[in-house]
Amino acid sequence: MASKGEKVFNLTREMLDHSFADLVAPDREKLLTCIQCGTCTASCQTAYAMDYTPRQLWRLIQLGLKDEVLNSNSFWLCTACYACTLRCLRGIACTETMSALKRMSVAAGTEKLSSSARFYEAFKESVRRHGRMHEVEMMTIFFGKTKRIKVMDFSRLGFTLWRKGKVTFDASHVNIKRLDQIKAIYRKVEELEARA
Amino acid sequence: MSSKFEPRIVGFLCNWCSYSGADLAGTSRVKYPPNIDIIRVMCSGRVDPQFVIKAFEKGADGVLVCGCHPGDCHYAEGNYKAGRRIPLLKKMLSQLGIEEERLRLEWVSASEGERFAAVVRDMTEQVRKLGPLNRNGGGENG
Amino acid sequence: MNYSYMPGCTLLSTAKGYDKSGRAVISALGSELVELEDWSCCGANAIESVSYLLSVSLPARNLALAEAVGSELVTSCSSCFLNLFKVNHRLQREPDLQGKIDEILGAAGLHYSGKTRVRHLLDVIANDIGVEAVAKRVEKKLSGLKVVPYYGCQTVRPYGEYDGPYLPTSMDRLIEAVGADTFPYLWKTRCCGGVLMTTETEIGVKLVAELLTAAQGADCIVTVCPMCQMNLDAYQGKISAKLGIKIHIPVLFLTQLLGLAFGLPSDVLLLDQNVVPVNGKLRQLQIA
Amino acid sequence: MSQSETKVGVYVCQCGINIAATVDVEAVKDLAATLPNVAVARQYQFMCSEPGQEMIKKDIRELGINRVVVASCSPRMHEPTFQAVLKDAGLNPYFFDMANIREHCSWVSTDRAQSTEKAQRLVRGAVARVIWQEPLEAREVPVTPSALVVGGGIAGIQAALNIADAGYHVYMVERDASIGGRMAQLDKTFPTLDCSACILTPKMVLVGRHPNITLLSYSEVADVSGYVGNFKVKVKKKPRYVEKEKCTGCNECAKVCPVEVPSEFDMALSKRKAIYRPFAQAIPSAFTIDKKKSPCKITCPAHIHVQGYIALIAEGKFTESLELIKEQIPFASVCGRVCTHPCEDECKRREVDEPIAIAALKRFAADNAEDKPPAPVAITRKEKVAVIGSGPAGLTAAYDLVRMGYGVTVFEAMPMAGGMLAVGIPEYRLPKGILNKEIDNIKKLGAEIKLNSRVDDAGSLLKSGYQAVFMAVGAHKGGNIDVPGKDLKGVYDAIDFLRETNLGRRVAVGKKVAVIGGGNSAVDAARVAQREGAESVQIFYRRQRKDMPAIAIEVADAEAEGIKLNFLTTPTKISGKQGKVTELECIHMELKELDRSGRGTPYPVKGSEFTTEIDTVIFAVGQNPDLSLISGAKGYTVTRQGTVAVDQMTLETGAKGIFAGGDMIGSAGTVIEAIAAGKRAAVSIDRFLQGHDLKEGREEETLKASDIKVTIPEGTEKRPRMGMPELAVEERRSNFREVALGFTREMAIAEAKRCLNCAVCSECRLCETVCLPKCINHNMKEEVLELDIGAILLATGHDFFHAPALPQYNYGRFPNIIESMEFERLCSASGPTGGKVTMVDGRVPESVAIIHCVGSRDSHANSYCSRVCCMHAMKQAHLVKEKTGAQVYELYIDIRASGKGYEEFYERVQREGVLFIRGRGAEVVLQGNQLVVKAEETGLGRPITLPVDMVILSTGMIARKDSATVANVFHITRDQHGFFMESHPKLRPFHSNTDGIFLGGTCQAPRDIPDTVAHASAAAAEVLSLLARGKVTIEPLTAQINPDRCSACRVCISLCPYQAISLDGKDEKKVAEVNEVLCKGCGVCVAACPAGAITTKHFTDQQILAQIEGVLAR
Repeated sequence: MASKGEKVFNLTREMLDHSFADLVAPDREKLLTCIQCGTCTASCQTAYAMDYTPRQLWRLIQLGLKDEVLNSNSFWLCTACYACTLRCLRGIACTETMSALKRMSVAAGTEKLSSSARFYEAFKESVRRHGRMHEVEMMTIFFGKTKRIKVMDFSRLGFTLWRKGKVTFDASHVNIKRLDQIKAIYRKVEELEARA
Repeated sequence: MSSKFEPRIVGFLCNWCSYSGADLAGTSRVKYPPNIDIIRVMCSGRVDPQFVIKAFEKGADGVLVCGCHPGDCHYAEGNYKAGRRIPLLKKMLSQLGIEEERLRLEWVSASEGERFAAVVRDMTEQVRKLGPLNRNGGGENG
Repeated sequence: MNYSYMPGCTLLSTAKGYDKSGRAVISALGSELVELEDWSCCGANAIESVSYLLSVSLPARNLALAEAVGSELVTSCSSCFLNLFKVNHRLQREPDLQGKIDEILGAAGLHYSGKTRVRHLLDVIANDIGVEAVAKRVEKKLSGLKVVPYYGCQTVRPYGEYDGPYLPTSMDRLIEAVGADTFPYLWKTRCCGGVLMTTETEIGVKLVAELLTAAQGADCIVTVCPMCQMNLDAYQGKISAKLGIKIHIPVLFLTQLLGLAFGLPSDVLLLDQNVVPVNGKLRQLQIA
Repeated sequence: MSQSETKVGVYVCQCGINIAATVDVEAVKDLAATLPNVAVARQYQFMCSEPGQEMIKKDIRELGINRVVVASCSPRMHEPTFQAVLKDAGLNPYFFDMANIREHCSWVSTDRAQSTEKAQRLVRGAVARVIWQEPLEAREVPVTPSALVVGGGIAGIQAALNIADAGYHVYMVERDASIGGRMAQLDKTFPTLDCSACILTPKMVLVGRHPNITLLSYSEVADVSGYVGNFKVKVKKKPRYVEKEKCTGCNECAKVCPVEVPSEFDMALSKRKAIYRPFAQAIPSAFTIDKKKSPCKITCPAHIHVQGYIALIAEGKFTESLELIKEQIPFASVCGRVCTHPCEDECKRREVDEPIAIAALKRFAADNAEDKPPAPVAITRKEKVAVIGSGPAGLTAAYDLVRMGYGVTVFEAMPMAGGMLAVGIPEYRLPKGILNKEIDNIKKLGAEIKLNSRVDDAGSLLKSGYQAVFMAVGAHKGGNIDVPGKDLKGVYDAIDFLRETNLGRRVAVGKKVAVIGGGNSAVDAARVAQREGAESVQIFYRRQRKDMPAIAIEVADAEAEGIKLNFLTTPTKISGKQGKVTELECIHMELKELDRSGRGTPYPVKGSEFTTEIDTVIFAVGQNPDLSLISGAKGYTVTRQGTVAVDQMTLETGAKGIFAGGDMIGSAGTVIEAIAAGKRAAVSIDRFLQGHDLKEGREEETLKASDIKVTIPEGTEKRPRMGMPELAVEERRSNFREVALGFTREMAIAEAKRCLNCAVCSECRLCETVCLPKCINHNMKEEVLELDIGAILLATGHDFFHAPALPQYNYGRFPNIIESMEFERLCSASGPTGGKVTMVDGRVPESVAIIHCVGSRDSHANSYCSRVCCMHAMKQAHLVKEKTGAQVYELYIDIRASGKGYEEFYERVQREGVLFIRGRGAEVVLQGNQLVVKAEETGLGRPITLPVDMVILSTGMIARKDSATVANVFHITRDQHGFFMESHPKLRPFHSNTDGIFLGGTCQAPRDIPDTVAHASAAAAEVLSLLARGKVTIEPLTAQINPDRCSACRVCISLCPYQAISLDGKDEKKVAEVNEVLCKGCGVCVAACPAGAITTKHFTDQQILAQIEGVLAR
């Protein structure tokens, strides 16, 4: 764990200008109203594996402790099940904030769980290439840089699914006709993101 | 002031709910644009169509009428009267070339200071987008 | 009634059985799923973690295609449903989003004005077609079958558009309509771990193990989400080994169960494509 | 006053920096000085201060200022202050106006330039307006020296005692059966832990016997009119059905009452009876009968006490059950067998599973009650009544009239009594022995039945010793048959066919029988034909199965016996050889547009004719009365349908003293409708003979079963309806043995226990039998009182948030998850467990979690803090510890312990070992058999699971569910959470927005007992201040009509919510006139008057238009 007992947080005035909260939260004012009740944590299936609980993340964001947040593994474990969002007393958009943190972490190069980041990237590329997601191809990209044992594990499953007729290695059926539209969308998005 | 168009809005507020709501916005120091001038009436049902027409004629770009929420009227049902009258008036105004959005009826209770401010903010922006009211069509005989 | 239908990527591969049985069940109930021409990926959970703009424009492309041909778009995948629905929701709440979507879709020669109503297949069956019509269509009553109604998270959360976001009931009613019993199950909408099964397998396995343990005693699990089906179905061997107890429970798509009760042929139900084969009471009913 | 004489003084207030910080006060003053008619403009630091006020007075005196504008705060704050200044200076106070440049200007903006401009506009508006203002005189009216306190909880009790002790009369209205409210339900009170009941009940007793308090319990305020000091209040006194003064509270009635419902007082943890007292120390101590309406009784044409006899069966009291039925009808056995039971169609149990088998239960009671032949009733009336026809209508009338003491003779044309019951219904459905026993009982009571006595002239009976006649000859003539071949041998009418077989005469039935029709007679005829030896029997019906009027079970039985049903077919021709039927030709039908009965209209399908070999055809196509029987009577008219015309309410014919009912007044009805007609006739005849009005007080029940809302108790389990045991098909199809066998004792009791007690009180009347002081009166009616009231104090209290709205707590789904008020009852010595804290299985919990903020501080429920729950939860933690020694966890977000002694109590509970976990309990789940609470321990920053035996959910206070309705009745407003709105949050926290109506306790906001008592007493002080003043000043802001302009169009009259306007003027020209006492000055009429004839004082069109021009001037 990154923080326990090792650090003094120096809360400078600059950190409290809420610019960090502005960046990550779809509704900053709501995030600032967090009363630290822990309902999010208690509703989360993966909080047990997080270094900071969801509640602690909101606190860190309120305090502007950006590095602490981005170096945490917590948001990478979010499965977007929305249980926390549904129950949050103050109506904070917890799940969307988790997604924003994933994006920001990749941009900052601080991703803690690189496997997840790689998975999402592989997904994005598969869709760019075909317009739809091609599971086998995507998994191949994803496992390209993953530990061997895990790969073996999933190959076995892949074989089972292939035998059952669930997956094929041919990607032709996922190619959409107007792939040009997808490419145009990707280009435009990347252009807008570069501008911002 | 910048060259930005600053709309003029007249607000008719009922004494019991909405005027108190506007007072509460003040005591809570909730901020909203200063474009609205508030005129107190006892009940939103008292708002005579000629008040609204007079306001548009004399330079208002928007008119806001606020009363108690349905069922909460201090006078039992005056707000229902307003609720029927204002939509008719909107139709009439649109025939005169005045956009319906320039006249608004909102229910604001005495505890809704925040809401009153939000309504004024929203309406000011809306009227600002519509631009100044073009009064050339109407007869200027007041 | 004809519904414009977007199956979603997984329904072309790992969830083929969902696609085929879904179309067959709807047509057995007198409606038709008409596939949306040239639909594309909704972005699943992955894209929002990579790019916000992409996560709204990918589904918006499909909404735009659907808007051009009708008023509603039905999907049977919970992730597609959420992503599509979320675009409409955000358009209502984020004032500058329309402009951005206009610009991005414009680059692809498309336009979406926010009018496509997004529906989940479960909503269509439970609320448009209705329990009574389903019950009437039953040829083989699944009496005595104990079924876990597992909704997963994203078909009802966060919006709870057509059913309760914590303990929904629409699937329960359909299960009862075909004569089966719903197995009392508190984790109807608890997360199956989603993509963590692939990226953080240990955590994924733990979550699914809890779900499967709680389903012990039931004859099968029924779900409406391809991701849930895969996670619950494909890892039972691994989980049995981990827990030291034998877990071997079939995990069906709702439409496979309904199709069974309607007496639909096995080549549209594709039950043999599921990893855990049909067994026990379910098997008896299947061959009866 | 012309404008030239007008001199306006404008005074701009800095309000310290409150205004001056954002508004350039000097600039506002400078602008004011330039406005027309303004003689002087000044600005000052605090206009409301003594020097500020003096400044105005001085200008009035020295400069001759005659109009004043103060630009400062809201007029709701200081308008009265400045009006008093004008008055002191000798100026009419209505020559004043205020520009609100603080609340509406300086406080809501940060831009100084813009705020200053706005303030200038507001001042311009006020100056323009004040010029047009007119002098007005406020009126003074006396105050009625009495107060109304609404709500009998601790707030109402405290306030009522305060006011009453001061010597004023108090009417206390409480809607429940007892006062005491929520506090009476509590066990201990924090932080002192004194017993709630011990400190409350002495006060309740004081209220009960205070000479200055009139306690109106079980009552509700229905309407409030008038105005401060002079309210007119209508109070609805719901019937208690127990005479309060006579009731000794002995509890004997509750012991015998068979109806149990969840006790509201015990939060549904225990049951109470339909006749009940909410709790032992109730004030008043009298019992109350909780009586609503049940769909079954309303639907039954004879309005039998269905729920009552079912409740008695459930108790095993079969004889009492039959007695109750017989109180209303003589035909329990008959109805139990042949009634079409419309009641069952409306039974609310249908919403759970299936309706109660009502008819079968009635039959059970009749078959299994102790056999008590009735004692003859003495004839106490000199008048005699004749009844023509011994069917269900006639005999029921005779039954009721005999019991009233009349001598009754029944004339029957046939050799057998019973009418259609005897000759229309086959023996296998209604055995003759059963029918005859009930007819015998009517005879034993004293009715004389003359058989074989045809009466041709009802009128003649009036001349031969009878003072009234009831004609009920039924409908024994078959419907018209229009099919070629109908006169062949082997063609029968079902009515004749059934009559002949019932009379024991053989009818020649062939081998192949066709029955035409879909009603009960058709099905009866078919089954009889089979029993008479037919080999094949078919029914032909022109519509579909679901359209058949026959009872569904009879149709199913017929089919089971082998009778074939042909739908959508109708006969077109009967062919025969040698005058005997040989063949039936039918045609297929199709259904088109719906008719008035909601069924499709059948049309023949051309060319679809088909023939069937048949030797007997029975037509069951309707019944008509045979009026030849009474052909000699005069004075009544016959309708086009061939029935006798009567007044539907009284059954009176056109001939005086002759009444008619049953099938002869309408198309063939049912047995129960005939019985109802008999009862109705008996009442009419009694009234006629007594010389009373026939109609008075007999308004029809307008309520329909569908109007009745019944809340099905939570957790009602599905228990399907008992099926009727029947004789096996082989054993019955060739004989006339009764098919339905009746319930066993066990079946009947189980079935009766399915009843949901929709009306709560079943009217079984057992309570009457045990009440020694005879204080029960089931016929008590609602009363409405009209009170003159000077001041009103609302203390209507609160409700609690109900946990099912947050499904994650699984309240109601798993046992031992309870709400805090339920825990109070568990703790209470008078509660369901006698004060033992136990789990559902009786064990004592070893660990208890208390979850705070359930439904509070939650944007998905109520966003506010409910304020009392922290302390309430800590008190409960202490009680759990004290009573069980269990480990107690408090899961909280923040602790709010800010009252006297509260923090100390917090510390004490901590010392007692209660573990406080800072983290909201997010979810309660069941793992195996173990309740597990999930939360985050926020101190540690880790998720935790907490296995416990019991969970208490601290549910917050919410506004009363009907607070909107109550607010409407009293014309007051509510806040966004539904609590009543105070006039000012700090300075007028117990005033509503309506003068003369005050608020006490939790109806205004959540608060604990000490604060409630303080708040209520403060409100009482306001009431006393008003009453003691003895008079009130009424602002003269009423509407005024210019009679010269009024066109008497009445628009204003229809719009006025206070009925303050009327048309007046005795001469040719009537004009509208305003009653100033009633008018409240809303101005709705002004805005609506098409002639512009109305104006409101101080808010005239001119004044407002001037203000509009003022603010918009550039």
